[in-house]
Amino acid sequence: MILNPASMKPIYVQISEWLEAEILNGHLPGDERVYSQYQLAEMFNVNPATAAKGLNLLADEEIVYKQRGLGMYVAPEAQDRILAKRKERFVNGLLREVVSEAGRLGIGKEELISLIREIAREGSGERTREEERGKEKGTE
Amino acid sequence: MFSAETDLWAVAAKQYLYKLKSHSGFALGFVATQIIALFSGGIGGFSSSGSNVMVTVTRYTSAVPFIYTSIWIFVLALTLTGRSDEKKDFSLVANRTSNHLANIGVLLSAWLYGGVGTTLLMGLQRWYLYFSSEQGEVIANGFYLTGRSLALALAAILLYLLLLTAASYLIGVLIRISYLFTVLLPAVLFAWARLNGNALQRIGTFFLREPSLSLFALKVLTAALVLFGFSVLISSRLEVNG
Amino acid sequence: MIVVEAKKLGKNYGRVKGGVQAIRGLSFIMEENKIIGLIGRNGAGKTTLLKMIAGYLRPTGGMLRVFEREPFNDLTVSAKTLFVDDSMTFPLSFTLADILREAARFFPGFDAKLAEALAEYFSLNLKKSHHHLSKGTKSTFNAIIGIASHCPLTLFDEPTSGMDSSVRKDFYRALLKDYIQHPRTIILSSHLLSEVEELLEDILLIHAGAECLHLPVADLKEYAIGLRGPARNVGELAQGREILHREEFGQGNIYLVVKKNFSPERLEEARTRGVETVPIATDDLCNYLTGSKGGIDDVFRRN
Amino acid sequence: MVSLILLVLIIFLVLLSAKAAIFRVKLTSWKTGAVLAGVYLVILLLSVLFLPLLPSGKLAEPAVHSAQLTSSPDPKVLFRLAAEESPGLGTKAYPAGIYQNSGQEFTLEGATLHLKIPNNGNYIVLVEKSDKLAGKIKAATFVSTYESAGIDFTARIAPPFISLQNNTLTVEPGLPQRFTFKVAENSPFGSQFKGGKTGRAMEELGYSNFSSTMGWQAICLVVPKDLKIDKGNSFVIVQ
Repeated sequence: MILNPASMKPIYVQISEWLEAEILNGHLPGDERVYSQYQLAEMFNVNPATAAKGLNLLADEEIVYKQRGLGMYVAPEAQDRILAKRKERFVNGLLREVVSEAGRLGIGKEELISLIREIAREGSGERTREEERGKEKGTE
Repeated sequence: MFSAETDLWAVAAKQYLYKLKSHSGFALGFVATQIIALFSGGIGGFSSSGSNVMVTVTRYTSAVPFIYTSIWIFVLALTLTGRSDEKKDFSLVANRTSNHLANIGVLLSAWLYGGVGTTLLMGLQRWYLYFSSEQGEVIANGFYLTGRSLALALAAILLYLLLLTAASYLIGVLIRISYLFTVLLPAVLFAWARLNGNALQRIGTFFLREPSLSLFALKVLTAALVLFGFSVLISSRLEVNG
Repeated sequence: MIVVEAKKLGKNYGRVKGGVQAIRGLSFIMEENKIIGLIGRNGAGKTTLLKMIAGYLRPTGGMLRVFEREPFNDLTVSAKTLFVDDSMTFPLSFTLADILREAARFFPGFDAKLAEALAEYFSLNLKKSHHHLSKGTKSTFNAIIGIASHCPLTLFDEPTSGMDSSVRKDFYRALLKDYIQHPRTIILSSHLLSEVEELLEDILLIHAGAECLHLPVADLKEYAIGLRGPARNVGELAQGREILHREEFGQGNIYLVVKKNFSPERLEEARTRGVETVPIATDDLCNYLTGSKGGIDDVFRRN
Repeated sequence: MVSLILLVLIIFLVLLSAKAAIFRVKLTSWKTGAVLAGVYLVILLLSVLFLPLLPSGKLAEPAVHSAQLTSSPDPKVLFRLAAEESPGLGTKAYPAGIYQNSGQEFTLEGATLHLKIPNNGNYIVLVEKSDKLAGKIKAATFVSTYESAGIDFTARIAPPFISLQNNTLTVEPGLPQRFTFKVAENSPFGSQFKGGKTGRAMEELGYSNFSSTMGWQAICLVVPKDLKIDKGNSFVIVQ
């Protein structure tokens, strides 16, 4: 597994995002054991402490839960929580950004909506879009 | 919390073996010089010429091999105390004391090997003498070795060599402390000899004129102990550089 | 458990007065079983510090404890510590196989099988003599010893110098995998953080013998932030904060790097006023922290 | 002593600068060094153990310690020996320490004997007039038995040439002689210690008191009583 070291996101955030993706695409169903910090460390070639921090991030958000002495397990409602979190982030972050940028460019509200419709119609192959956000968009 | 003391002697023993292996080349150097000493022939011991008669007696002694051996052990001492060796030693587990113990162990092994080798060379020397000489040329007296003569020679060679070994180690340690000693040591000795030659001579006499072997052994052992001990003492707080 | 502890540690070379001060007033704690990065520019005192920890050099000031002992000339510390560096040398008469055998005698945790497997992987000829190796191969071999010895405290001083980049990657990967199997304290010195960053848990950044930064590496990316925009607005936002880096560009525009402790609202508000926030790459951060304030541009401005 | 120390120091300094590569043989394997060192030691041991196998016949004959002359012998004894009918050349049955190494008889042709003997002090020349001889001269040379360095030189020393021509007796030194010997000594320190008989052959074998003349030599001439002797420059003792 390859991380993007040049990314401005800390490595542990990248790891937690990867785990989220694994949960979302069903590779890690509810109550399934998550990779240990050491497995993650080996997979991503990072310090186990960094991997642990990524796991803890998910634990804080209750996407995974700790089973004492056994490790981390995927919370049954993990998918929903991730989706909710991302939706919130999308709306509050990206969408607001789009709206304010459109305002700066003088794109009217109606025009913006029709533009979005058009783009959505263009195809369901959105995932191939070049931007990092493309992935997030696709999952929506 | 952390585990207890490391056993100094165990580490020193490991280091000793390590050094012994790493300096095994010195054994070859020894063999080479001894063979050179062997074939370099005897030293013109005595010659007398009257009006008509001239007698030359060439002496084949252990003196030349002994000088080679003492230089050999001196170089070994310098190598053992040198900076480049120090780095090799401290790459693994070591401290000053263990390093000194291992060094002295190696030196004493070399001393024993060198001393025994130098003594036994008397045998090879006689074979060489026998086959390189003409009929009637070799004086029979002293040619065949007796156990007693061998033992005495071995004792004398070993004891003198021990004295030189210990002195060499001290010189090596001093030079390790500062290169200045390469100049300083001869200068001091020279000045001393000039100003107070008698004292130096007395030191020489102290060893060279001791007729009792057991007393001589006692003197040498004490001196060696003092020299080695002093070497360890003055360098116990030295940093590892290089 | 604390493996290395330093308090106001100092080291002067040469005479006490007028000597070179290699380390001045370092205080830090290194905990057990972590991989710690010792980062600093060339001449920052990394090697001096490591040599003091290894017990080679004697501190001239302050306090240093390794395994709760004074490390200088201490056999117990030496037995648990392995210092791997560029100039690690071995006797000429030893083949690589001999050296591995010797290391196994000295270090009870030495994994001979691993060492041999690594040597084979890096295509080292074990019958060769150590001093016949090229610089890069020597570094590789020394690194193998560092990994396979499983010393409770392993110090790597710029271990990858001379290695080519694929070997470097493999070495770091090998070190990590072995560390996961045999957790121990590893101090890794480098002048380039980005190379070792992922491997580290903590980082100790030193400059001119003094400490700049000592924190978990995960916090490093969030330590500082770059602000770019109109000089007035940027200046207002950064007021009263420590400026790590300053660069002017364009007309009335400025780029500042400051410690990151802004509330998200403040940043959002600044964004509306044309101040862009830029994350700081860790290498750049190290450079800002250890560099002279003006940077290379200052030199040219003077001319 | 001081010069010896200086010499040693100079050697050491040279070594220091040269690092004495000869002693520091570089090896690719320490095992080679260990094996060779062991082999060498075994060879040395064997050389000592098998030394007695070398036949002694090749060595210089050791001296049989015969009585040594402590002072010059009584000339009378020498004359008696020289005058004897058949000189026992090389016999050791002579009085202690005396050895005759030549004996000659010359026939005289005149009444005056001219002597031509170099005065180099190497030998004493004794002349005795005897009434038992007529027209003849007996010349005998003697040496004191001489051993040194375990070698009996007595018989090895060539006698001077003595010849008679035209009633002139000429004594010429024998051909120059050169002896070379080799001696195997023991430790260079052995003599230091009490009972160190096995020490330096130098003292032990006694060749420190080698004399260049190899001891005492005498030429004895027994001449007829009525012979006139012209001594010339020669120094002779006429009895």
